[in-house]
Amino acid sequence: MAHFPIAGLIVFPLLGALVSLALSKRWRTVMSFILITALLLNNVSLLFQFYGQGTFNEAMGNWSAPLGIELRVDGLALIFSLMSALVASVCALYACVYLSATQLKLFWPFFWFLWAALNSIWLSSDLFNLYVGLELLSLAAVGLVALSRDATSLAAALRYLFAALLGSIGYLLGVALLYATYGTLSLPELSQHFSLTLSSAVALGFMCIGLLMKTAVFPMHSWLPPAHGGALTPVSALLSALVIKASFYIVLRLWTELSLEIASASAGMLMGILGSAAILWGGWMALNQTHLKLVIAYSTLAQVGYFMLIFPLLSPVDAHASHLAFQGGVLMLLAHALAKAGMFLAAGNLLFCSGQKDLKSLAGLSRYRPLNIFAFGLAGVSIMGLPPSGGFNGKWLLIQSAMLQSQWVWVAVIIMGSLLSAAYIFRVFSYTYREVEGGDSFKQPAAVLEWTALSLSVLSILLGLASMLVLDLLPISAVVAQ
Amino acid sequence: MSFFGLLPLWVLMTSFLAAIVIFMLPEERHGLRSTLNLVAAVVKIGLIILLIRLVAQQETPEVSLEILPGLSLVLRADALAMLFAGLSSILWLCTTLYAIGYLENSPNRSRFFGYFSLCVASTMGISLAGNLFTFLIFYELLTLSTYPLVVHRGTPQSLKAGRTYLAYTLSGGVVLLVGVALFYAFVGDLAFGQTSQMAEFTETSPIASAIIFLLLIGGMAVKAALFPFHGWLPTAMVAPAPVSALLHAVAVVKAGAFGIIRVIYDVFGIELAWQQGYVLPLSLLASFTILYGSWRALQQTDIKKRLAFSTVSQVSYIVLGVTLLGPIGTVGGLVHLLHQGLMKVTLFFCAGNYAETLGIHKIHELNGTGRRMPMTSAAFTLGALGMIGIPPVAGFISKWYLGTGALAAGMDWVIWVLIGSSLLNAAYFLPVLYRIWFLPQQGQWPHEAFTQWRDTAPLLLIPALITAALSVAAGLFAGSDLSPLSWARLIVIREYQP
Amino acid sequence: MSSYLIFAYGGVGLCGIGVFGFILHSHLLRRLIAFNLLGSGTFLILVGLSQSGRGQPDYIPQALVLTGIVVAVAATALALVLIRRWAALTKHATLPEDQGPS
Amino acid sequence: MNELIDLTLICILLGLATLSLFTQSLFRSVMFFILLGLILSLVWIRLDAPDIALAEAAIGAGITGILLLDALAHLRATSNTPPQLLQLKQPRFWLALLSGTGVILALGLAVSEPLSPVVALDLKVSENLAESGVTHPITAILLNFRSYDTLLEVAVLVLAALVALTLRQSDEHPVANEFLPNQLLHACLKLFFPMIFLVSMYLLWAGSTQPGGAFQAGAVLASAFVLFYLVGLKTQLAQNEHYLKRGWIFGLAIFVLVGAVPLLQGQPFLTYPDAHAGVLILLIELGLTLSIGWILFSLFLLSQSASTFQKKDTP
Amino acid sequence: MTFFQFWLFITPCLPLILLLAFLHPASRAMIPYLAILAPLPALLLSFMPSQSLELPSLFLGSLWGTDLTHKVFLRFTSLLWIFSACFGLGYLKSDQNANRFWLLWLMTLAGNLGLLISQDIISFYTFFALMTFSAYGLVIHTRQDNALFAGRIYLVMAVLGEMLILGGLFLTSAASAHSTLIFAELKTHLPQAENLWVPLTCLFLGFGVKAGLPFLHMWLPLAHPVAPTPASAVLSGAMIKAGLFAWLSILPFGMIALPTMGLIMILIGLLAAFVAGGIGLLQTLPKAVLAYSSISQMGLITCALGAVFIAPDIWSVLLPTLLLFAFHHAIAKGALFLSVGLKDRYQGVSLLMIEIGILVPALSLIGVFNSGIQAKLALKHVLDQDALPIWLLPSITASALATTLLMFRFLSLLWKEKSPTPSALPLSMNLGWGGLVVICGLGPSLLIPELDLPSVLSQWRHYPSLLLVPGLTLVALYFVGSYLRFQIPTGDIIYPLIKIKEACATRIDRLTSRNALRVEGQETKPGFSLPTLIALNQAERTIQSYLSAFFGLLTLVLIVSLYALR
Repeated sequence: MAHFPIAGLIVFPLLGALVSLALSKRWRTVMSFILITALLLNNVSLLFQFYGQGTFNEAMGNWSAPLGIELRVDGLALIFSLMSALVASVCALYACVYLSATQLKLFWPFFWFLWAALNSIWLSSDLFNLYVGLELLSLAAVGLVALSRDATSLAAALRYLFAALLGSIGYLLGVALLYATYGTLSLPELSQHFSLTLSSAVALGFMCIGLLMKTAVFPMHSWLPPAHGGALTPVSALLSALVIKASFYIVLRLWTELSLEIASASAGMLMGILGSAAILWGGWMALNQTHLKLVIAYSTLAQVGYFMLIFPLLSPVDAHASHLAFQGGVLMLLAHALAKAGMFLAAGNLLFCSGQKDLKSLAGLSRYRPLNIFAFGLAGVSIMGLPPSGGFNGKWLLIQSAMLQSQWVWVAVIIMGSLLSAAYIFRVFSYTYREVEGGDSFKQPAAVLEWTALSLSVLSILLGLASMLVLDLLPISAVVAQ
Repeated sequence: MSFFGLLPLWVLMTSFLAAIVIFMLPEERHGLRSTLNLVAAVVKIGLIILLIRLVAQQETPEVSLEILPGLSLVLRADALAMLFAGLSSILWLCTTLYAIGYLENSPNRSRFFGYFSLCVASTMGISLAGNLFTFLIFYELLTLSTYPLVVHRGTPQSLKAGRTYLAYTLSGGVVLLVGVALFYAFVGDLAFGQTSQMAEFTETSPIASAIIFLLLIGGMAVKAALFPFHGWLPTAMVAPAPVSALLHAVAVVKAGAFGIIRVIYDVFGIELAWQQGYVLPLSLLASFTILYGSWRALQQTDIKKRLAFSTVSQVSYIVLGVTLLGPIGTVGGLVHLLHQGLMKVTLFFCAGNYAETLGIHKIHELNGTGRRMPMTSAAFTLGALGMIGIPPVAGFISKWYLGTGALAAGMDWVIWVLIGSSLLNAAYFLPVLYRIWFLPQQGQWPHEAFTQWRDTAPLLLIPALITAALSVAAGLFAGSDLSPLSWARLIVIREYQP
Repeated sequence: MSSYLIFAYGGVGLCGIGVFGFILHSHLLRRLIAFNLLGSGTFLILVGLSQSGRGQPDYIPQALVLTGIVVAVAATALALVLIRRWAALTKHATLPEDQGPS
Repeated sequence: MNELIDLTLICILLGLATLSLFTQSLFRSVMFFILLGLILSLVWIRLDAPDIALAEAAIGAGITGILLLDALAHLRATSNTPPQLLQLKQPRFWLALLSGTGVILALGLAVSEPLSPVVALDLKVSENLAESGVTHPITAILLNFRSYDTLLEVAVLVLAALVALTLRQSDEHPVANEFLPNQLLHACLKLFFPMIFLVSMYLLWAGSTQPGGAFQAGAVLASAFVLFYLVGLKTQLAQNEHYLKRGWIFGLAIFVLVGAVPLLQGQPFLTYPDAHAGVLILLIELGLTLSIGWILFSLFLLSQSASTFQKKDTP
Repeated sequence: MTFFQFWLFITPCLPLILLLAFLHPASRAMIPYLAILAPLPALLLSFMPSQSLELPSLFLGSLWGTDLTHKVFLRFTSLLWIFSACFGLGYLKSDQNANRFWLLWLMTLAGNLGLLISQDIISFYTFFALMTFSAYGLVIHTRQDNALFAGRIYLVMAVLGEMLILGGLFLTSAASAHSTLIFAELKTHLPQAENLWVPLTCLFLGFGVKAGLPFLHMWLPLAHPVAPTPASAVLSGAMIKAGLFAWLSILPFGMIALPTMGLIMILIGLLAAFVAGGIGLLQTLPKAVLAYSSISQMGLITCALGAVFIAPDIWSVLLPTLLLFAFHHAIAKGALFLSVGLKDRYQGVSLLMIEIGILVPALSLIGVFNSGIQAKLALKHVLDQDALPIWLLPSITASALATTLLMFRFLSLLWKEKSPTPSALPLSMNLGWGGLVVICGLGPSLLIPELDLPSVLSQWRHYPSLLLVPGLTLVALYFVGSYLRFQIPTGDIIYPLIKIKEACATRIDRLTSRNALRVEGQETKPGFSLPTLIALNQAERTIQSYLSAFFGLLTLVLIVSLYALR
């Protein structure tokens, strides 16, 4: 059954989608949770398989690359797969309680398709397959955004859809050029023959622009806050935590596989500048929002900026520092996924309590829902990058890497970003601590909602203590070109 | 690992687990929560005693966990750690008792006690931290866990105070972070006490070393409320009395001071720091803060504000002590860490008692309280006398060591600072005592409560008496083997004779 | 110049026009058309360019384009549904930020 | 000569593209777009890609056209200011111009670079064609070599339909069936439908050896469904959500099941047993055809219901 | 621990233990009686052999013990406390706040006794502080304005003194390289200190506050009169001697010659002896007169100590003389103070008896009776050295002038102010006062046999010379006495000092505020007016912001420079 775990990552979500479309309400839920459990187990067994045999490839349909499509299981893919499994299952549990029956009916298939798309992206090592995966992901995400069916979310969905489509087309253009130049779609094979000619540079440029647009990197970010801020809570969590990571993951994959850090230092610098701008702009905007979920959405924007700082820090000169940066970036991604999901869920609960979106309506909630505020706070700790948390560890590694390479600008940016994030998170906090007259008329969310939010937040903190478990999966050779 | 080997972890966990459980408890379970809190505090003291005995036998139990490549979370119980941990554990018990009494019938107790325990857990972490990184982690955690306590009341002032507090401490934290990161990037993952590599590094790149020192100390100085960074402390006074007590006596300012001790002694080494000329500016700054804080305290009309500025001044004693080259000054600084904690906590308890029992917040309202609340006033008097440095209260012992230490280090000017500050201390504390004891009551108390008690509610009174008694005992029996002073000597002996 | 390459250049032109239109227009339907043009241009480049490199039909890109067309039509249909729903709700065929000050 | 035809085609293509984007009337621009789709299928033929040509005609021009026109009818009520081409004072215009020319320049440069692909993937296709179970290379690629792509692509289609279902007004208001009141058309379509169905099946069958296949067949089938709907026959089938959904997932389910069975035998996902490859591919294609037809039709159907709200509200 | 050591231990602790009696209302009534008993162990201790007790746990390791000096001091101190307490028993019978008084009394007593048995600086300092601060409560016992004022001055001076002492102790300890805290050992190390004059001056002035050195004496004439009479007695008799005791304990007398220092001390002493006499003469309160007399007498002692620094070898002879002098002055001054309490309460006792009784200490103080003769003669004898300035001896002789005038003034005031409607003199007061008078009348060789004093009778030949100055003075007084009309307020130089302070404060206020706004109801007025405070706050904030900006910039510059330097 050696082929099972890896295929399971694709088959189970698709089965889930089928089941949720075909079955009646009760069986839909039951089967969904059975499949979620199966997927979690599947991930674990894949992890053990990875421990056993290291990085391995799986040819779909027994057609090996470049003719067929190969899936690849390496540390990075595994980390992301585990991450999505964790976040998605918790979000599913949350959604199951949070959403109304009609919404839930539609949520399940979207959710499963989303998961399938994510897994296919994590595992794929084929450029075109990545494109299809991206499309699947985008459409599922758009569907989820539109799930609340009001005008705002429709506008958000449309914006998102167009951005995503444009991004996909950019990516596809790049794939077209690369295929024409090298005659292959398989990423490992491509990396063997790759050289930075004009056409491949243009191709990579298009791909990167497209993917960064989907990731909502600074100047191309305007679709993100309304989409993430306006969606239903579990959806926001999924989108912010997982969906934007997918396109970024591809950029990261391309960058490291094709060893772009050797090819062009200025590109890395450009990425870094975009990232810095995102950090500062996102932080600043988050500080000035009046709606809770928009604060969190803008915070995602800023966090994406941190991920971008990996690129200038990957250098061919200093292997150790590059490795640190890569590890740091991955840790940041992971921590952000957990923390942001936790934060969105907690925020959703808060908004549920007060029934309004305004920050002002949070007054008195920290008395009413201390556990929930605690969950929000823990997630905030990771987002701010305060120790002990995954976010801190990631930031630490990035700073270390920047220091070792004497790239002080990034250190300054990271620090300013942390201060900004602290400012906006604590701003939210101070609203919850406000005591007002009549601040007792709150709805009470179900216990599951609070516990799910808390569990993710706690995980993001625990990640700070167990980072080595994650980082051990990333051997130094995976990053640095020999 | 054996039970004893894991002791540092258990010490940390007692309050951490307590915090977790308290967060889980529903708001109404007051009895259970209080019991839990107290049991945890007592257990912690027990564990600390075990640990102290181990440490006294030249053992250093250590727990470490690698959380990033080349970066470990280390909890290590060395002698210095136990000084601070001991203080925190004792004061945790007292403050918990006090807080239970203080917050009776007030809302949000679950939240309060949860963060309270968390705060203590972080303090424990700070004290047991075995390297700079671990220290940093708990240092930041402390900031986080104290913020909810500062803004606990939720009034606009407290929110504003919380903002100020955060602005200061987070900026300080960031400076510290950069310092620590630089340290790890260029010097390496070193446990506290491994100063030889730092010396080598300083030889090769003195500028970088100076920058690291500056950043580390700068980061700590914010929490230690050294002069230009002291602004948060008086503003944070809006917090409830137990919080103020905790902030001032145990948690925050002490964490900063403790950090400075660690940096000077266990990261750089005092000899190196002196050779490089890092320390003298610091002691000048500390001296200035001492005088400045006292001077400002003199002008306050609010009891807690006066106490706050007094803290600004007193914590710098610690810094001043550890910057003195030579064992005696170090003993003074270290022991003042503990003594100041005991005395300041007493003062804050009493201030809280006045506020709770009689509604007194301003100094001029204190007239005649000695008659109404003799026990509280007695405790307050002891604390204040200790602050001035009048024997036999503990403050004198530390002042004595500081003065002689300064002379031993050849820094004669320090004793004039000490004397000047003592004069100022007397100038701002003695009038208060005078009002308490010797002036008749003026009209009605602003807001009288607890009329069924002669003094005030026992839960409020007893902790204040305990800490007052402890601070007298620490001074009176300073020569005994169990005193803080002996422990500080032990630390210094180990520090200077590795 | 082989005819494959000519069509690749044609694809380049379509892409340029598509991008221009996509950014310029605020009407959602026109944007959608622009997107479709962009897609068609991309497909032309994909097939034309890779075939011009080999000088003979290459089935791989053709298969890819088939997949791409289906994906594009799915996306188009989805976008249309969204646009129609949006129009039904707001009486606008443009996004709020493009509706001008009125 | 051939080049001349090609250049002409390109010119027409670009002209139509420009027109479809920049004509004042929205209706015209949609018409131009459909026209462009037809020209494009000619271009595909010139590019030796009859499969794509078929697909482009059926899907790109056909289905997309129908959807666009249908949408257009409903968008009439919206405020529709004709676009101004030269908005010289708008930064947006300059951004668009800059991006457009930038894209053309960059792509043009990239395309003009001489190519020498190192990997001869096309040779591998022909080498392995015999083992694929079909003789038409494109079908082999789509349903065997890169069947994983296709699987996900079908999922994309299902998703699109699902979004449409999400945005349907609500479950309580079924779609109003506004068929054309033309008895003659009605009768004709009754005749036409089996024929169209037959064409579709033919395309499917032919797919294994020559141009054609599930997508094209599905598109044709969808057009049959649309016509069917327009005359108001059996549309209550489409009203039932269960039928709708089960129809969509039919193909995907077959695909997944067929793909997953080898897993139990210790083979990778989507491996076909050598002996039965052809049959299995046909089976999958059949499922896909039906589903794709049904999905495309549902998209048409549901996108109508997405704007019913407006009709009821407008006086 | 031997019995004697235990006794030593119990001596200072007993008063503190007796404080427990306050816990219960029943035992509270017993307090005054207990207060009489409290110094008894000390009295007994003073007759026990010298001994020492090490208490390593206490403070920084304490050493308590007694030697000759300690025993003499203990003896007269305990006697004074016993009889004063006895006097107080009656004096405070009708006082509402008697409990408070006795509480502080016991604490002060503990401090006083404790410091007398301390052999190390820390416990000495502790007890010294205990005494000083508890005595504050005694001073302001009546809570009247003058008492509060006196209390404030007392406290300020005491704190100032404490700080000087602390500084001196630091330096002393430094001189011994921090190896010891024991007085005896410190003394031997002290001469090696660099800048010896700094610790010496600190200690001299610091303890001088208690001993009433000129310019540090202001509290003394203010505090002594306002305190309840028994408290005045112990303040002036016993506590003032604590300063002397401290000098004797820590200053390296007889070990080192410091002529300049010695000369200065002599001059200061003489200044005190004469000027205090002059000022005291112009007082209107009997107790104030006595207080100035104390200053004057302490001046003599200072003078003698200064002489030791000039001629160190006289120390061994001077010490017993000084002890005698202290003993004599304490008892006499105590008796005189208590007699002030009698001026309202002589009903039922023969006024004559009282007058005779009062004359005993008064004459003794002038140096024409009993112990006074011995003290004076011994002092003069010892100071009759070639090494000393020749004007020293005549000056000391002439100082009797001041004392005589003061005593005369005192007696006349007492006579003038005696209450026309006296109340009954309770037995206890009678006993207390009488006890002291009797002790005063007894020869010191009886009470302090250890000192090996020469018999009084052998000194008769000096008597005329002793009488000379007082006699002349009385004659002069008879002629010019009626011209003394103007007064100097008690506390003399404190008033100009307060003026100066106020002037400074207003000056600074004026500097900072253009239009002085006054805030009503701000009861605790800090040292400065509100506008000053506001200005200060603003200045602080400005400085703070500039500093943070500076540090921020610095950090940035650092980062940038690191970047550039790489």
